[in-house]
Amino acid sequence: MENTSYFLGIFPLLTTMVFLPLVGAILLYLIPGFSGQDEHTRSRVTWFTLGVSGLTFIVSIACLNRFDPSVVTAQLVERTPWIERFGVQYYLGVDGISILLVLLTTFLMPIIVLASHSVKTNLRGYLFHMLVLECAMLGTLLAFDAFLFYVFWEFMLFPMYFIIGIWGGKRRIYATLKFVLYTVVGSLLMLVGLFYVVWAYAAQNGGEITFSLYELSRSVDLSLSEQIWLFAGFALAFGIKVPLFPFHTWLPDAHVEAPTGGSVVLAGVLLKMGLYGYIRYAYPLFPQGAAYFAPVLATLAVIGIVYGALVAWAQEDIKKLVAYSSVSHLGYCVLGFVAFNALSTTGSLYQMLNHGISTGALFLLVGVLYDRRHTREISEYGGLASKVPVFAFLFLVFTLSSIALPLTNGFIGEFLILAGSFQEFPVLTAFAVTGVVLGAVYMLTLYMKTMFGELNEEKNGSLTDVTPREIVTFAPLFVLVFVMGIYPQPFLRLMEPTVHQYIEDVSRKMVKVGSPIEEPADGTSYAQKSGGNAARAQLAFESFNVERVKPVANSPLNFEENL
Amino acid sequence: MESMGSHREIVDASLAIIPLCPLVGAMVAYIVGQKQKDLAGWIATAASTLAFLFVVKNFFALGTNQVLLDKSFVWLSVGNFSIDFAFQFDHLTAVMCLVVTGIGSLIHLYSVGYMAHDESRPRFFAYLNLFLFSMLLLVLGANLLVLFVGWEGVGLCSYLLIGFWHKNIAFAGAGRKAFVVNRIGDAAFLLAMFLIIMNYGSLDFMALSRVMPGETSEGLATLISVLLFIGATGKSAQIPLFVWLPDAMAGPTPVSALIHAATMVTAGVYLMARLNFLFEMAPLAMLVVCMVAGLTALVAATIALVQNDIKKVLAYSTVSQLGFMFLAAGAGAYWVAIFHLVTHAFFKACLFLGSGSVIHACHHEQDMRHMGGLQRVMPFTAATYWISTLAIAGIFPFAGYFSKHHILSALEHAGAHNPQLFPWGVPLSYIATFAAILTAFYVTRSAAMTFLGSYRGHAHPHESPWQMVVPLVVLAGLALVGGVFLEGALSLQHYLGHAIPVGDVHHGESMASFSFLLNALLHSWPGFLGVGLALFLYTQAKEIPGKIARAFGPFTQVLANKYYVDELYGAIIVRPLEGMARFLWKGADQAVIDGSVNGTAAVVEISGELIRTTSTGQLRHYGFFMFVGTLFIIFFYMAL
Amino acid sequence: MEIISLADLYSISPLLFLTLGAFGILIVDVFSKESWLRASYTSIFILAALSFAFQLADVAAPGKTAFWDAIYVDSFSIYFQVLILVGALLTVMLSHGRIAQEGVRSLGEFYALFLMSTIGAIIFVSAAEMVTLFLGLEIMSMALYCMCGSAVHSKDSAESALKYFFLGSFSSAFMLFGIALMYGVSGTLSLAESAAVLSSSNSGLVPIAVGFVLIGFVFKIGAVPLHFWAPDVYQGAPTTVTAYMACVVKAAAVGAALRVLWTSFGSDTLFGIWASAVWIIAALTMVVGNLVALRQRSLKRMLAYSSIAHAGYIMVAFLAPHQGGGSAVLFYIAVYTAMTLGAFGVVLAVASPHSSEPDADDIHRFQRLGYRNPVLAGCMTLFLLSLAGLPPGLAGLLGKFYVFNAAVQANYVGLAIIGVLCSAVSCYYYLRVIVAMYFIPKEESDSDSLAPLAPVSLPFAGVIGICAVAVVTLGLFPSILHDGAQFVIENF
Amino acid sequence: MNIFFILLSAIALSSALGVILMRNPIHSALCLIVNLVAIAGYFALLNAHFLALVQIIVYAGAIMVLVVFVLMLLNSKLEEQKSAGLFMLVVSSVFAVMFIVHMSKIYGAEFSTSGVASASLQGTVANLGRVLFTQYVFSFEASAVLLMAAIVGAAMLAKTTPERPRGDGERV
Amino acid sequence: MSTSSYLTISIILFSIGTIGFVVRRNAIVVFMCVELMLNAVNLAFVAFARHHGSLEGEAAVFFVMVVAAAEAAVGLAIIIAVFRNHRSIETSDADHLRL
Repeated sequence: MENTSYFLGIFPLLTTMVFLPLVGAILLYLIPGFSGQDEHTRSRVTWFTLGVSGLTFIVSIACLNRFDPSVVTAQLVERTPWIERFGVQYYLGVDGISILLVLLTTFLMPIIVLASHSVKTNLRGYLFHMLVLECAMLGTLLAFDAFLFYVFWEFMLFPMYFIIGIWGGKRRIYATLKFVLYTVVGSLLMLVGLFYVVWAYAAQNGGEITFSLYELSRSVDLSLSEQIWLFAGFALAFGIKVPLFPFHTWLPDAHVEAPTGGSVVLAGVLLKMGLYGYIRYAYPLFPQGAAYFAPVLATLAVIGIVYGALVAWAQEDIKKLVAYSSVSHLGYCVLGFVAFNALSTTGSLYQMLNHGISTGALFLLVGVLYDRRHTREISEYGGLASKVPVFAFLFLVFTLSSIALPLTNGFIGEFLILAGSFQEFPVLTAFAVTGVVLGAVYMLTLYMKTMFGELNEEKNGSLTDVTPREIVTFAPLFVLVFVMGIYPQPFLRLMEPTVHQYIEDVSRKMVKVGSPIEEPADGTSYAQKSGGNAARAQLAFESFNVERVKPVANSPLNFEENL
Repeated sequence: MESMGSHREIVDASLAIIPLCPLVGAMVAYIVGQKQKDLAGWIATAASTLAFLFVVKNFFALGTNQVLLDKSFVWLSVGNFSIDFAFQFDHLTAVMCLVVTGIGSLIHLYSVGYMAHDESRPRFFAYLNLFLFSMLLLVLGANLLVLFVGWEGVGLCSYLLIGFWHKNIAFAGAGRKAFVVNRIGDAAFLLAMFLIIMNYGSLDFMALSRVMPGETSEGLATLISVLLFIGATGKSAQIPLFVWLPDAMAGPTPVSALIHAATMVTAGVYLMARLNFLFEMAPLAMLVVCMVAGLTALVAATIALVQNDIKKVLAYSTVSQLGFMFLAAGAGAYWVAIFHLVTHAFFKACLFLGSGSVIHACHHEQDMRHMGGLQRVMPFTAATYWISTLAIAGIFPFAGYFSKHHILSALEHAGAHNPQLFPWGVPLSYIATFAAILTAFYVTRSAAMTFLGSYRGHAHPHESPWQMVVPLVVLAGLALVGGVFLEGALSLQHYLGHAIPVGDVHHGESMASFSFLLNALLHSWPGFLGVGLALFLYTQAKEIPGKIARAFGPFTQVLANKYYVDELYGAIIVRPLEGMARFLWKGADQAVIDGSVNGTAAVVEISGELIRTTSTGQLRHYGFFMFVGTLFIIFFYMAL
Repeated sequence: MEIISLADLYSISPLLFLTLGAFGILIVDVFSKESWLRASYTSIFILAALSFAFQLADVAAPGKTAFWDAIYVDSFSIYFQVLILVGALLTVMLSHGRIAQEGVRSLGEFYALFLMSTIGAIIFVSAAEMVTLFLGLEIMSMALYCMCGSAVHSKDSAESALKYFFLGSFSSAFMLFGIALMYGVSGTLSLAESAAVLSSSNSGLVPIAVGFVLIGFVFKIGAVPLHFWAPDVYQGAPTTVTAYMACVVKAAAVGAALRVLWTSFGSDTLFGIWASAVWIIAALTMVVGNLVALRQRSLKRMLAYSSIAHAGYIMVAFLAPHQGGGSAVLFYIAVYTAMTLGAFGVVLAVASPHSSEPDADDIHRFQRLGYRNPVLAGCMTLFLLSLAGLPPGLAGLLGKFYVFNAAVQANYVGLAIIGVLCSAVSCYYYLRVIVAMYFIPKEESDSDSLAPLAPVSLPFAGVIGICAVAVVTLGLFPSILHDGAQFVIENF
Repeated sequence: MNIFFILLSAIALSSALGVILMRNPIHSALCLIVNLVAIAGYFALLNAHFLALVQIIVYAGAIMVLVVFVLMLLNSKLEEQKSAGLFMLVVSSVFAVMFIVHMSKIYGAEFSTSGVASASLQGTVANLGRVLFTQYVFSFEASAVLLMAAIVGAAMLAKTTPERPRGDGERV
Repeated sequence: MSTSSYLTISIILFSIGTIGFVVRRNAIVVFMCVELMLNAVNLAFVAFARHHGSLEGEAAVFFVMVVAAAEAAVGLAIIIAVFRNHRSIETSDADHLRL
């Protein structure tokens, strides 16, 4: 393999990034200290993990440094055969779609480690699983080989299973089993679908087998009905993870039972993987299937937005409320992505980051409260603003970010998503916009009920404000909320060329000569179009804005040239 | 129609400094306030005054047919869609900015006195400065999105300031209500923006004013306009979204004066003036605006008649006056709307601050039935309040007269301007006139109940400190002469004509002429009527109002309860939604969706258990199953 | 005419060593009562057999036979010989010290039977004609029946021996009947020769013959509807024997079944006959095995149902003879051996030493194992995740990868979907053990489960370690084994 | 020939039925012995003389003696008929009848002749011995292991170990 | 006699043995049923052997007898072991392991 030498020739930055946490996790058990319960060991273990995750973050920054936004394909590629006979490769790379999610992951992890002091039992094990989880998440994001992706995808379950199962709340076992089983059902179906694609590819390419995403998506040719079935399988797997309504019920359980760090990483990164799967695999592999299902997905997303918001409103448990708000927020992300134009897709990617930051922060805040009071019942709180002003302030900021107030990060994402998706699904988007109102309703109700009113001295009189350590935890998130809200351009610039090319490539394949779906290719008014069909994304892309973008004639996905 | 912007000269200027002043002020005030609470107010006042000065500087820098532009940075750029974080400063903006920063500074000063004893005053001033920042973004924004940032920002500050005394959960609830109701409008605003983006690919005012008139169908323009107007009804408290404003009086009184009278609530009017080219293309939407505005003006005025809370009276008055502004805007006389906006800012701010002064004096007593005779102890407050009362009553030569007069005449001529309005203009002007009478009546009523007669409360009222009196005096002065100044000296119509269509500018009559004066006094008849009637009823024939109230018992009840609108909304929107939320959670989510998930698991498990019962442990059974199973497989899958 | 050549003897040299060991240990037993001596004696002979099995690779050739076409000397048989011998070796290491605790008194006889069973297993997979195959099966089974009942004072052990014996004989009779019909149709008992005749025959007996022979294998593999013995016997037999049955015997049965199905019944017409039957058997096996395992409390019984389920996965690959199914089976069975043996090893370590107790291997005995013995629990977690096919149990996942990949390629998508859904269901019961090991807080756990574990002996730890290393290694570098498996299948 | 066959068949079938119908195990055992002898008769009819002899010696002589011995030893009572398993009986009988019908149809169609019996291929000791020691030499040797396993296993199972003696009543 | 006659007898015997296995509960009778099945197969083997004129079938029968003998030894030993533990040779009494 010619690429092997490439692999050896350059410092494998991505591999380092992926496996550094894993190595750290193993080394963690070499730190002396019996059972990790005494304060001294606890701090040593924490500092070590912080160091590892910080180092990983630095490595990811180094990747960012070497990352060229103008290149629209995988960069910093490392590939070497893994299961050679089946064309499975160890194939890592990063592109504009994943770079920011990678950074989000590495960025959140030190914060989670910092916030882990509330873990009272077996801190070492907790941090171990966190590091393993980081490895799995980074691997999932960086894998460009479908099977490697699948392996990392499933690998994410294992540490999360333990994190919820050991350090979770009362119904943790139910929640964690539900989480794992639900995900596994979907993803295994996806695996079968993947095999199908691979063999279809092999049949069309003279028996050559590969699991490489690019090669598969470039040259596998599936009929419409095949695409529909396969996409349905993939969509189910990823939809469960997102979670898309009505596959979301594992999420509140998992969130409520998970320890703070678990919730943060779940909301912050894990949920994104579902949508990332759509972006990276389901759409490029089955563009026509995707076009066929786009209205369904969009409808489910909008239902999720409104439904999640309404159900969140009715919650009595803070964490559950935030969990349902995730359902709603992820609904925006999905809606933005399936609308499939530059605006909405970029917004969707951006919103994924935002959600990771704001909801992650909210979970951290809930964790702060829970550490002090050991309850998450909304009715147990009230009037905290006068007792813990700094906390209330932070809570306010992240609440506002969550309800997408302008100049916070949430607004950028939501605006781009809705503005973009309005062009594809005007009516649905109009419904989705009600989520903007409902979001304010439930979040501000939560805020009012917990922070405002008379302080119940008996219950909350002894509450202490956030410690300096917690402030350090929140500070980066706080800063990012505003940086990303006021000056999003550096972030958008990283992903834009890739997204641009991506949409162009995929939407070109959505309409094919001889496909049963045909629509006149002149779409001047989007509002007139109803329902979903394959042509829409193409049209939307082409005629976005007044001047049309001409499809680049004959441009193959020039992935390999860039390696 | 004149196409704005096309022959306007664009001049680069640094406008970002204007909103930055209060933003920095907010931070500094809060941080410094942690150590030196008293300093916070002064810092905030200084910041807003500084902003005012910058505005004045730009006001003078702005030449005719010019627009100042500050492209701070590219905010959002995706594909071909790009939005700058840009500010523009034209004549409309100048007027708005002057009002915002000028009155804002005065109210800051006032607040220094008003909030002198509040524990959280650094927070208060930080919020207040933050509000100025947002409001300045709103009026300075060069595109809809920046405007929207300010639009939502002022909503947030309003929320924070209404709920400033958050220990009272009802106050906090009022804040939430304000925010949520505003958000409903904002949602419509967003949709309007999406429609614009979809069709024009830009949100820039100047670009839109160039592109839109040629390319827009009436239907689209109507849709966008109506959506924007829904947004405006939220922010500017028009029917049906006006319910939050009376509740917003929960905030400290300077807040009511600044946000809920002078500036924020007029944002909707500003929006219409700014997007006049769009509304012009949608006559039907204009009709809707006029209808809603007329109804609002009337309804709010009637409610105000029977309120006993001094701030509630003023709140409904504000709603009503905003209705007047929208009437003007809807009639196509944007400059009149702005005119009324400005004069209203003067006298309503003054009224609110006066009421604040009274409340301050009466130890946070707001019920007018427990006041009375205060003009003896608080002469300045009383005087300024009376001036403003006359101003709002629309009596010549007070400021209110001019703007109101223009509104009525604009309505009368609306039909000519907009064919859709043809049969409606005159009836609307009658309604407006009636509302004006009511306005004069209820404001005078409030003034009479507060300042005349004898004191009915238990506190020991006293005149307010100088920080509060100075703004009162300044504002009263503006209410007194502002109208004359704007009509005459500045000629607002002419001035705004550089930025928005203003129709034919009349330079004819001199204001000094006798005929003009006579005409003006004659046209002040609704004011005189209302003021006189109120003075008569509340100083001479004090028993009559009670009798009237009893005579119209049920109607009075309806008015006192604000037409039961809150209850109605509660019954048809809020509670059904709450019920639905609970149902969706318990019924749909937990029972059906999660139930089917767990049900699937249960089915799997139960079928497992059923199959398990075949493992009886009995050798014979096993043999039986093996034998039968074997033959079954061989026969059905192989041999046959 | 030379009846037996030296080459013939060389080609069965592993068997000779095992036979030598089997008889020898009976003699040793007379003179020594030391447990370790017998275990290590057995190990030595297995090791010797193993080394010769490796040597045989030099003389192996596709289709090569020995002893008048009685046994094959090809890479396939060597692969399985090695697998069987390694499994047997690990089991012996596992048994050391534990087997006596489980109530086995006659250690000499036990190890002799153990070796003879291994001999039977090797004959079973190497057989080139049906009588030899049947004899191999019977030798393996006969010794195994006795091993199951070797805890002579245990009711469960006796009961398991009874059930295994009767059901085993019953199914042997079925298989024998099938062999008779095969013979009736083809007039020969040789696998290779019968293949030609059978495929060209249009006799109505052919499907029935194929069916009954298949049924015999299905029984040994432990697939539905002939799986009933497995849970009962696995549960009742001494755990070492159970481990042996689950790994070695199943491997041998899979090997032999693959050989017969693909050699004698390998033609397209015959494939058409048995494919649908194997389809339904595999589907039922996966469904039943996984569903019934859900609520098992006895770990051994749970693993029994798990092994039934895995038999189903393996049978899926039977259907893809030309699409990589063979190497998938070979890979899967090896991985399966490693993880199941490891899992049983841990069960052996954790379960009550008094196997007569009704809940000796109940799941509650695993409570807080993660804190009582982290290493053991970690290994168990690895094995369980691997069985479930979840990373980091990569080996199991790759096994499924090969199997279902082959199935999809052979166009058995439906079966693959059933398989993966069942595999998802299986996560539940595997993860339940992890729940017990890690997620039960001290205050909620049963007090008796916190009793200290018996110390783990070195060979025992070695077995667990080897299995764990194998699972990890095969997961990361599957090609090590899979290339070999591919070679074996290409030289089938 | 036919007479013998019919006679043998009558004996074989009735004795086989007897095996499963007799409630007393001893009677079942005796029926089985009769059946085995009848099968030996079939062997003789089919020219498998050696097998016929072995059948009588090994089966009827050795195995069945062992069976009867164990039966007496364990002093088994009559079988209770309380749960006859009627359902299983009916279903399995139905399947069995279907099976028999199906099979005999095929047999009738494909094996209606008596085959190619040649004199040289009679199952005499010499002929069979030649086969066993050439073609089946491996199996022949392997059966030694089988028998050894059976012996060792039987010994292990049947003997009571001295380590944990049970009550005398249980000792067999 | 035609081969089919023997084979038919064989299949009938085999089925009877099977039914016996299913309905009888006395372990020794069950064991005898298995022997019956083996014998039925033996009969088929010999019949086929004559039909094909080959001795392989007869050789197979020889080995089946060996197996039967081994089974007898082991089976009876197991029955004894069961009796020792359960005090019964009813197969239905040995149902401790189930579900």
